[in-house]
Amino acid sequence: MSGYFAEIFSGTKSLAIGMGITFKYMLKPVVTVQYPYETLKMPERYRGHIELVKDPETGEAKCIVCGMCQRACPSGCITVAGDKREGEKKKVLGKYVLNFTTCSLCGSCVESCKSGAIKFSKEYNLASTRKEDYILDLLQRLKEQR
Amino acid sequence: MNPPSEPIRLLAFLIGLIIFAALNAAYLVWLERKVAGHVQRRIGPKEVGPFGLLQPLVDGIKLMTKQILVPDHIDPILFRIAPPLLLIPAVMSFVTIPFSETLVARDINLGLLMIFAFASINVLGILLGGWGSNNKYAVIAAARGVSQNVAYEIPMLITVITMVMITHTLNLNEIVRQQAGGIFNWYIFRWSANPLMLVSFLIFFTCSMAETNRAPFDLGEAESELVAGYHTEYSGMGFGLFFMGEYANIVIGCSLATLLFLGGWQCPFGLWPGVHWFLIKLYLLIFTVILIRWTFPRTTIYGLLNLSWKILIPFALFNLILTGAMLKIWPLIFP
Amino acid sequence: MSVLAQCDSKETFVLNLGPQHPATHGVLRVKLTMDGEYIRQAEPVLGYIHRMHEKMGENRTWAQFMPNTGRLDYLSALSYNHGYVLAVERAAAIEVPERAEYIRVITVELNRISSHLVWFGAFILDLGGFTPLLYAFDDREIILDLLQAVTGSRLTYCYFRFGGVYNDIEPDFITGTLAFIKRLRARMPMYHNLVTKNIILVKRLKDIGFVPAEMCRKYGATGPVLRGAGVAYDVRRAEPYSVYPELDFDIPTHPEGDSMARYLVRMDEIEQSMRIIEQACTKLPNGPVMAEKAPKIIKPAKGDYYAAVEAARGSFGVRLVSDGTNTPYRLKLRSPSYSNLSLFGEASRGMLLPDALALMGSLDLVIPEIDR
Amino acid sequence: MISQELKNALAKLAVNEAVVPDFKDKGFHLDVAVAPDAVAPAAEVMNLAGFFLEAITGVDWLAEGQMEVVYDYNHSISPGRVVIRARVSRATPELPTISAIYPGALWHERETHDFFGIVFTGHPDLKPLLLPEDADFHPLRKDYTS
Repeated sequence: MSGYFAEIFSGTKSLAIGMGITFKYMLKPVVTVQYPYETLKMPERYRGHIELVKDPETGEAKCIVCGMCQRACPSGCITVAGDKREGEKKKVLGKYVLNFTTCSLCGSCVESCKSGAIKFSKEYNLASTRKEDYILDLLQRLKEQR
Repeated sequence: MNPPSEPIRLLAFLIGLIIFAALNAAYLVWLERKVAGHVQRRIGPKEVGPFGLLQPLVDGIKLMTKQILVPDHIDPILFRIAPPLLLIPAVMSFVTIPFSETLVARDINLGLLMIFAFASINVLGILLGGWGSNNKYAVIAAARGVSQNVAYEIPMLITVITMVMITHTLNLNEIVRQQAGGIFNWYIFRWSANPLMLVSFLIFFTCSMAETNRAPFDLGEAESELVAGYHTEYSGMGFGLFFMGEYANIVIGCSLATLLFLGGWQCPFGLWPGVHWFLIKLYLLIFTVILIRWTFPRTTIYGLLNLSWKILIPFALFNLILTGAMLKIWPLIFP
Repeated sequence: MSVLAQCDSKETFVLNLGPQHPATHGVLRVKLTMDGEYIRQAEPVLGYIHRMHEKMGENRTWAQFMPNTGRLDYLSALSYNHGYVLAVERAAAIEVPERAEYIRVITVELNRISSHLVWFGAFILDLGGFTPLLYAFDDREIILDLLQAVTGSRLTYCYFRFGGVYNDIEPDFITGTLAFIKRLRARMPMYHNLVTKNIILVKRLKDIGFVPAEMCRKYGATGPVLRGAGVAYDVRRAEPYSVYPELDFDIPTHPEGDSMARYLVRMDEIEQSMRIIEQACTKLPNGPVMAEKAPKIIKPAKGDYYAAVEAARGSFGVRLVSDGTNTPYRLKLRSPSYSNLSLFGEASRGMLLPDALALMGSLDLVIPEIDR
Repeated sequence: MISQELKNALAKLAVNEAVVPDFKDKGFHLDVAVAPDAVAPAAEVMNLAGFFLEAITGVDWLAEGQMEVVYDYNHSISPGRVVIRARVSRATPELPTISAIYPGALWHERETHDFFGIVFTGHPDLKPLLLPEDADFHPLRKDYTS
């Protein structure tokens, strides 16, 4: 019998304590970030989709078209092609397309790149309703940056 | 200027009450979302209008313009009469609620009884809605809703009988009048009538939450178990009516608690009684109801019935006997 | 089992719980044969997001399979990363520098806390309480920020490498982690006051949803489900890997075997993980984070290899069969939730629907990991 | 650790001598190859010794025309991993079920049947578990191409 009353008492008390906690938290300031009015800065290592790195001297892409990234990619979403230009010994980057629909942002490509020619971008606002928007021509993007 | 004739006055009140019920449904949703937001340390609605105040309006428009999907294999009559059956009794109950001494649509002597008569109809809306939908989740929810309502009407009515024994009247305005003259004349603190008045209030408040299917007793629409319970198959305004009915019931439940225990439109310190005091108390209670919803997990059906049969009913009965005894003994000691 | 459930009623009906249902957290379907609200028979139906990771493994190089491991259990991806790298390191006999091991332990345990926090919130959500979920997410957000700063991603990490980790941590990661642990320590009493002690929750979880130790054994259930039945089995202690032997922590067990016991085990595990992280942060040595001798192209010797880790949901095992080439010959992923869910049919028999859902919540299911 | 009694009991069922590998190298303590019809008696032995079943899986040895079924056992109180393997011919991959002893094997056997087409005789319900319910292919067979 005493257990019966003790349970009612402790039960009611636990409910009151719970309500006290939520009431207290209600008066505290909000913790959410009001996206899209406020945005957060992405950390240094944030992995967005990859981007080509510009060579500061020539202004061209650093890429030497070795194809390591293409081979390292688990999902085969990178297509690299080089042009042979007259007067130059090495191949010049002619095409660099990232199929972002199958990319899993694992970073194998960046890791495999010996010449440091690709990096992660910090972009995350990439929502779209069209699949074509995710076939990214990175060379084109590099040129537009200029 | 002569006071308006009775039919016009009644019509004005009816329109006013329907607007009151509708506005309450709309803005209680807003309040609910705001309180939920801040309890969870978010903002809640904020885009439409200042502080999101126009959100209910937009929601209402959305509900009204939405296509009303009626699934196959339903019972066409029951499916359609269920939502009004839930809403109309709730709105009708407002008729006898005294917002202030004069602001009452019909000051009838059997006011309290009438509210309970209407309150027991709304369970029919839940049952028919669940049954008519021909959906397994809805049927389970309807069965739960009915057993819950039946179980909770008993302690609630016993508590109300206790109150009627003390007040000697079923007229709500009269009950409030008896509580005039400050906070210690409210029935919740009237120790002389019954030392366990606070317990009575808690029983009544718990039961009214269970009656209105509010969390933590929202077994009828337990969304993590039964998807949306008895209104799973309703869309558009069919769902909207269920929604309005639910909030109207909350207002009725909290109004009754205010009138019976918290002195209705009486002022806590005996000055300026009026409609504002009633509304302040009413919304404080509603706020408590909302806070409870956003704090506790849901009970189960047997937990609910255990609470009713093992705790609330024994306590209510004990209170009833104690009150009866007090009524007889008190005059003997202090003649 | 209640009296009602025992009497033989022929009037049963079939209730399809899922594949889209709020309580199944994803695309699990449970075919319930119900007698009123009592469950006669429950048959989980799987495979709605089956992706055949094991076949993918056979078509890729050892390293290329890494991102897949992060997508098995999206809540504690790092444990799965860890299990896979351990298996490959064992197969290819790669030694991992100590600093990398400590970084692995710190990040895995942070991930375990975040996984348990999500489970905590979602479990209470299953029981109808909304607010604890948001409080738990508030804390989890800090973990995600910390891990994002180190690994670059927030959920499906791909941070470990054969022979170490992708890149070294920064000093403010350690200070941030320690600050977070201080904060979470202060928040734990709030969680217990708000949720654990709540009479409604206690009534819903205590003495309901029994999964005894023998049933766990018959079905191969591990992790908090087994520890909630009183068996102190934890891969971190049973088959010590990484630097766990050097760290001091307890294996919380509760012998009752009911839903409450599993709940309490996970809450205690959060505390233990905090202890592990604190110790690992103080012991963190300097040095390289990547083995210098780690080969670029992995070609393990022929044979079978097995490695297991204690993931947030139980023992995650990787069985490798290598034929000496640069792709796995066979790669078997033993996922803990799969075994934990398989006992649901037996454990839920005769239970009421809400209690069975509480039981399911307390098993802590992550469907992509079950379906693989 | 693995007791000597268990080793003896398993040795009676083994087709050739049990391998006791170095745990650090292999990740298990005992490796026993048994005949296909001995998997159920072996499971009985493991059950009596208090082991639990971690997983059942298959390996397709295409070149040898055989399929291997691997049973991973472990003990939760005195940990020790025991691997029991049985080889069946690829043409008629059949072996008895152990689901009567370990109900947890029901799903593992269904999964193995899904992926390899290995038939577990006596299994109450071998319908696809992870594959679609009308699947008639076995993707983890080495000669399977989509």
